Amino acid sequence: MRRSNAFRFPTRALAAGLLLAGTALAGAQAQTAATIGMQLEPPHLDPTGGAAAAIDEVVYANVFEGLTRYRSDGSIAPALAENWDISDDGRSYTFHLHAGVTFHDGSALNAEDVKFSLDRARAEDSTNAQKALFAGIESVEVIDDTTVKVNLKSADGAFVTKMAWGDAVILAPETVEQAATAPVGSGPFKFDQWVRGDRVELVRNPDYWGNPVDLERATFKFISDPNAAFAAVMAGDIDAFPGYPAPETLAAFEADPRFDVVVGSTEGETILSTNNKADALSDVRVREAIAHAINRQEIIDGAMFGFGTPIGTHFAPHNPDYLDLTAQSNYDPERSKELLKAAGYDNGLKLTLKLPPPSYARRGGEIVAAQLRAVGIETEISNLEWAQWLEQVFRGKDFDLTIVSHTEPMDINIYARPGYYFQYDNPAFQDLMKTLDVEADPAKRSALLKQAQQMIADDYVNGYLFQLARTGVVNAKLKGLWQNSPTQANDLTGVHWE
Amino acid sequence: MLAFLTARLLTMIASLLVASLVIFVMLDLVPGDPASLMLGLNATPEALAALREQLGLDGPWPQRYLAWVTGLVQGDFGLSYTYRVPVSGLIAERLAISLPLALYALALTVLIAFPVGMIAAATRRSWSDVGIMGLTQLGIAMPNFWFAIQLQVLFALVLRWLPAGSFPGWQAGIVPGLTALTLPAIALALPQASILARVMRSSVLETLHQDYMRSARAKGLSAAGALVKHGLRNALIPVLTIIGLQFAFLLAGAIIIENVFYLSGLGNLIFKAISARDLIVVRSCVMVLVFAVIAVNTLVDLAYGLVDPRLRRR
Amino acid sequence: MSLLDFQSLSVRINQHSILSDIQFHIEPGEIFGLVGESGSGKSMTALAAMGLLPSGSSARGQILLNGQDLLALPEPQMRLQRGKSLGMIFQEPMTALNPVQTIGAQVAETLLVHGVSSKREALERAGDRLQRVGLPGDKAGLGRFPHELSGGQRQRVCIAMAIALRPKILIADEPTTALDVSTQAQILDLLKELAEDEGMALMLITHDLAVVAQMAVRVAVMHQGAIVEQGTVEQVFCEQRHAYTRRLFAASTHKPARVATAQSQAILTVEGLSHAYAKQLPHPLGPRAMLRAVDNVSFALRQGESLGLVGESGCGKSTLSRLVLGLERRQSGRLCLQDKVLEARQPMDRASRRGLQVVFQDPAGSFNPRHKVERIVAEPFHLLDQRPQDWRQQVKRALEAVGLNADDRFKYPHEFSGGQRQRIAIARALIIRPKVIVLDEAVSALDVSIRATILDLLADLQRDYGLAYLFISHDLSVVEAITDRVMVMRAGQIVEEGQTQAVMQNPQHPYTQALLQAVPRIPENLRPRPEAQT
Amino acid sequence: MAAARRNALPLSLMLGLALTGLFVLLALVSFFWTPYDVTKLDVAHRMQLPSALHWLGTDNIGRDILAMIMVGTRTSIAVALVAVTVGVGLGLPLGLLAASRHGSLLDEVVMRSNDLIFAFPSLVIAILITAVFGPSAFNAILAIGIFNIPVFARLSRGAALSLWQLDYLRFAQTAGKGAMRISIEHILPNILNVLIVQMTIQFSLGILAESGLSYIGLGVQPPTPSLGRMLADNRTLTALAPHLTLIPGMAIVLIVLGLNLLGDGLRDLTDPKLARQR
Repeated sequence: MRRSNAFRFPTRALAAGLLLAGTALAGAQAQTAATIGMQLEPPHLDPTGGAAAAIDEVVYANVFEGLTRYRSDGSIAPALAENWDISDDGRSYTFHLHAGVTFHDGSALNAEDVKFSLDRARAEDSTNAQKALFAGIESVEVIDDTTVKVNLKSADGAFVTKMAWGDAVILAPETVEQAATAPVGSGPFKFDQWVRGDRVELVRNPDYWGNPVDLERATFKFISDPNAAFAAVMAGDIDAFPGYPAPETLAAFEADPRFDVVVGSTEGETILSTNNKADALSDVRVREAIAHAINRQEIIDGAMFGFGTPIGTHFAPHNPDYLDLTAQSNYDPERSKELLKAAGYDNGLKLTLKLPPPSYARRGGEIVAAQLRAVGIETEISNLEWAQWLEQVFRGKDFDLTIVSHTEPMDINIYARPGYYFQYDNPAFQDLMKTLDVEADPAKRSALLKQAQQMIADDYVNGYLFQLARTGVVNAKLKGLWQNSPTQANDLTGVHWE
Repeated sequence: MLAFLTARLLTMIASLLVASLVIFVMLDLVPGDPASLMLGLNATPEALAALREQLGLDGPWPQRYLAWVTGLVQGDFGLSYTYRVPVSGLIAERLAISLPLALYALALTVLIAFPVGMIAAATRRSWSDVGIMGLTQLGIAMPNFWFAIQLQVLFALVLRWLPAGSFPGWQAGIVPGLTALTLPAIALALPQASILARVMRSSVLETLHQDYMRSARAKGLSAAGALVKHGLRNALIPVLTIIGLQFAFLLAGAIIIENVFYLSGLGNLIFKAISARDLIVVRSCVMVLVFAVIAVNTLVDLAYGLVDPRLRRR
Repeated sequence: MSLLDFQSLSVRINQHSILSDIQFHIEPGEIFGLVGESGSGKSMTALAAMGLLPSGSSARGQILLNGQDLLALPEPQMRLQRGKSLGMIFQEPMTALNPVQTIGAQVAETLLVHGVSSKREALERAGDRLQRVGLPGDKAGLGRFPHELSGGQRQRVCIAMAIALRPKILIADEPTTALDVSTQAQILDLLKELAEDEGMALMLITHDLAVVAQMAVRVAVMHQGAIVEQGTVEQVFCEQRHAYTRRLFAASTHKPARVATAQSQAILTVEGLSHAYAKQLPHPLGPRAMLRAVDNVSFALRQGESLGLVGESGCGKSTLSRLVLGLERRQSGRLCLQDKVLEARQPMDRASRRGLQVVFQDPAGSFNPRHKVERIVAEPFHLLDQRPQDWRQQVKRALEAVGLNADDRFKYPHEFSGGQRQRIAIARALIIRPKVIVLDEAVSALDVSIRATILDLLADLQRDYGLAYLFISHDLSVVEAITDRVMVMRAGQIVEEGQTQAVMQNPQHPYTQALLQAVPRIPENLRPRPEAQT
Repeated sequence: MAAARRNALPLSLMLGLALTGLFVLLALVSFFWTPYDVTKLDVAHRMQLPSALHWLGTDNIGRDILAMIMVGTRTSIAVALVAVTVGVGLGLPLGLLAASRHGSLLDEVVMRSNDLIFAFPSLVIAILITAVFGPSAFNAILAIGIFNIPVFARLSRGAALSLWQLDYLRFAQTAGKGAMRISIEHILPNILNVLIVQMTIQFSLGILAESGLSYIGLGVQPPTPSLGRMLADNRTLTALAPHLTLIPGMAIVLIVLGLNLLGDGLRDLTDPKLARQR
């Protein structure tokens, strides 16, 4: 390769070089194993004892199962519970479990295990990260071996959805202690080994109660550095990297027939979180000014290389109840300047912008800072590790602005918590959520949800940037991975080699 | 000799104790609560408190320090906050990669630097000397992660001669293991070899002007003969010091290189543990590294004795 | 045919002429002396014969070894001559041996390089040679490292190395200059004996006329890269045909004309001074071994008196000088300066320092290279509460008093020769008119001719300013020339003290006797004949 | 002698001066002029190859690379410079003090602390420091600077100790001058050359250290560009848009090379031992 050429057309020339070199080796794969790349390593493997998305990304649907589960399209499907009845008042759910389900250690999974799991999650000393999911449960009754009845404090239309969360999976009391390090679940894969810092290996569970899976062995390999992720996929060390962290390199994979680039949606509303109690930011005009200063498309292009959907409120666009409110906070720097002037900040405003590690935040932050500067808002950027972010921003509320993706599904209710880190305190919204909690009628729920979306958009609580895209790179011959991620998971049940 | 060894051992223990205290106090200052990190954004205060207690994060610091040090002495490094497995096991697992990598890199360093430095010294002020010295300057000037990425792109992605990263584990065999470590070892070794070659050269040049070299010439040795027979061993003394420093650096300084080649070595463990505020892991890893440095320094001191009889007597 | 014949040898280094038209020859078995001051080119002459001239030098002429021109030999052949036909030893035995190799191996190497024996045999013969030079040649002796030996012993090893193959000629370049007198005498005896026993010629290079007188049969005097005079020792010493030779001889036996200025009043009194250093510890918890460098020394220096302190290296005289100067805290004993009493551990105050100044040995290390002479000479004014108004005048006068030019004060020290620098050092010591000047080996590093002028200067200054000198030296002849009284120091103690003349002529202590015995002297019969002095 | 030296001005010195000068100039010019505002984004025109409009192309969010190199050089030099200043500012006095009290408890404490700092893995500590205090230019400087202190303390102590053996310091003592005054008046000027050589070396190491810290995200914070962060931000594009990392990479290499050559040249020029060699 001549140097001058390489310099003139670097992308094409190098991609071609990579491609030529790569074809020779493809196909030598053992076709019953797959290696899945993940950016973050789970701290442990107990989904009921930690919030880390990485835990679910390894074990959800593969090792552990709940009563219900998410499908790839975001809908809820039966899992351990074959079906369920809802009482007329909507306050009690009777789940009918599949018969003959066993844990990986051979013991049977029965209604006692379900009761144990739910009671454990809502107990006072529970370390469940999503304890709120279980707060509505009044009691759990074992009817017989395969039937369990859950009584709620009040009607909850979303209860079945809540039971599909990774935090609500069913464990056996005998093996709960080892869930963190050597999980024993009921899923189609058994835990094999965990080389910490490097990978988790799963093997096929031959005694699985449901449809048997194609893969005999699945390896989750943890690669945090985006460049290393690129190299690993390019070199064929990784068969699929669903949450691929370097969107800027996707062009190279798109050009390469060995790979498929998968772009799906996530539940991650990426927002410019705003401290509503901070001095200047308590003024809604300032928040509105910020909203109009933001050019969403530029952020999506610049930070995510075009992957992502603009949002105008805290709701996932793929949700049927989504309200497109982007026009309300359209890019309008002149309006922004006027608002700032009206709020008395025409001489400039200085804000802090604290950014956690992901590239959407770091790269997006630089762009947001540039856009805000254009309307006269100076930001002082500090890049934080997650630990510092949690300490300073999330718990300490010592920030003006931050960028973070809220990846929990259907989490608009966080706006009802006045103590939540962005400190939005609107009694009307809180009432709205209470109404929603007890409303089971889908049409009314939809209306309430839309009302909620409108309310926070009107208050310009946060800057709504974009729905995080799930960009993945997959070996072209590996099929069956989720395209979207309604919940954080790498469901391998349908994965197979072509 | 025995007295010398005891003395060295005592100094070493004293240094380690001071170092452990420094490490502990330093890490006690680190803000960030591992419990909240582990439970995430939506955790309730009760859950946090429960986890904090589980992890033993409460209690006055002298008590926790003592507990840690006594544990260290007994080989009990505690339980990782995040992984909830014994830290000693984690460190041992990582050392199985980091130690061979450091040794591999060190071997490359020495294998490159010795001949190169000698040739440069022997041909000083010639074009080969100027050329070699220029190359070593380049080797020192390159940021090593940048160099590592270039190596990775060229040899792993374009030429496909070597793996791009990852470590298959020693159970996969010595050859695949070493192959996997080759690129990282080169990336680590070349800058170090550049430094060592320069030290080697100047150290050899230094000996060229010693009186005993003139004595050797007066005996009838050729210039090259005198250099090999008398210069080299004397030149080794400063070189040994540098090699000791380099080993310590290679063991601890591979963090960035491990990142590039997605190796889960000790550096990687520390780096992730710091982000996760898994302080018990950080603490013990730093302690292990400090121990390695001090131990290597002690070994180098003893090695001086082998090279230089003047230091044997003490 | 001569053994070694220098025929119009000229050497240039980087276009500078170093040697010009050197012409002399050495006969087999002869001891030939080559005398000259530093920089005269005597070492270069030797290196030219060895083919070890520094890079960048070019030699013309011929050096014939048994009729074969060494300068014409290509390096590989020249290499075979070194060590085999020509042996050489150097001035500095402390660094001439490889510190990391046993002495046995280093001696045996001469044999091995020339392929004359197997390794085992070479070691055996090395043992013989070591025994020949007076060192044990058994296994333990062969296995010793240079650092385990004293300077004299190391020089013996160098000699063994050089004579291992019984070369026809041994070139000894200032072989004893770095050694104490008693060691010097032993080494010289050894060299003479070797030359006689082995029929080996010896080319002895030295600055010391007395050494040549004792050793050589014929001698050549070198000056500025040329031989000014040569002949038998008797001829050269007695006739002194060349003016330079005469100057050299005059300087080496020079005694300044002194006027007795000593008064009875003591100006500096030292009582029971002791000082011990901790030896290097075997390990941190080991017992602390102490080395008593100065052991209960007492003396008094009277106003206007010149008191000598002689001793060999390591006898404690440097420590004593540092204690007197207040550079090191006195562990025990008191010091009385004029009327002021300084008890043990009491630091020396500025007022006391005003009465006490010093001139050190090393002309290179005596001055801050970045300061001009004016600033250097004015430094002691720091001892006054205020620098005098006319301090520049005083500096000028001090420089003139020591024979320098007043304009020299704007120069840097490196622009001066060794002798001039010593004058600057004296000017600096004089500037605040102290009562006592400590002269710590003040003339030891100087060539004889310069040394003579400095001694004259010191005598003049003593007369003019009524100074008291504490004159510390290892060189008995210098002490004899300049002092009224002398103390002989050994192992931290003063073993003998008395009027200089009395001690020199009638030493009481056996150590003093041995010391005086060892000093090489030019025999009476080799003194210049009266008619030669014009 | 002095004239002869001037004639033989070492090649390395001239090359080093030229390179260092070039980058210092770039950094200085950036105070007054850069081809584009470094904070100005132009996402539509990102990752462009060098052209007449953008002499060195644009980066992954469309900033002008030349402008970033200029300002980045300024930042990197500033970080390294301050870190070296911290090292000299604390290390030098400590070293001189320790040397003037050779063998005392103070000397021992200073030397032992030096050894202790040297025993710590510097990168790990740098990461920890930024973890404690948050990443910022200041903390990067602190993290790099701390490890400069023992370097200069040890160097100045060693150099000063050998000077303390010299007679002119003894004489200064007999002239009633105290250790501090002697250290400043006699020792400092005479160890300055050694210090300057070491400073250039530490300076270049500082630039490398800054780039390493930036790689793991702990260096200078955006929007201020630094050479290290340019490398780090674009590292995933090494294979696809090589100029994005090649240019800042070469800039670092050239600065460090220039400084090292400068240091070498200065050493050749001032070290009498080497002067004798030639």
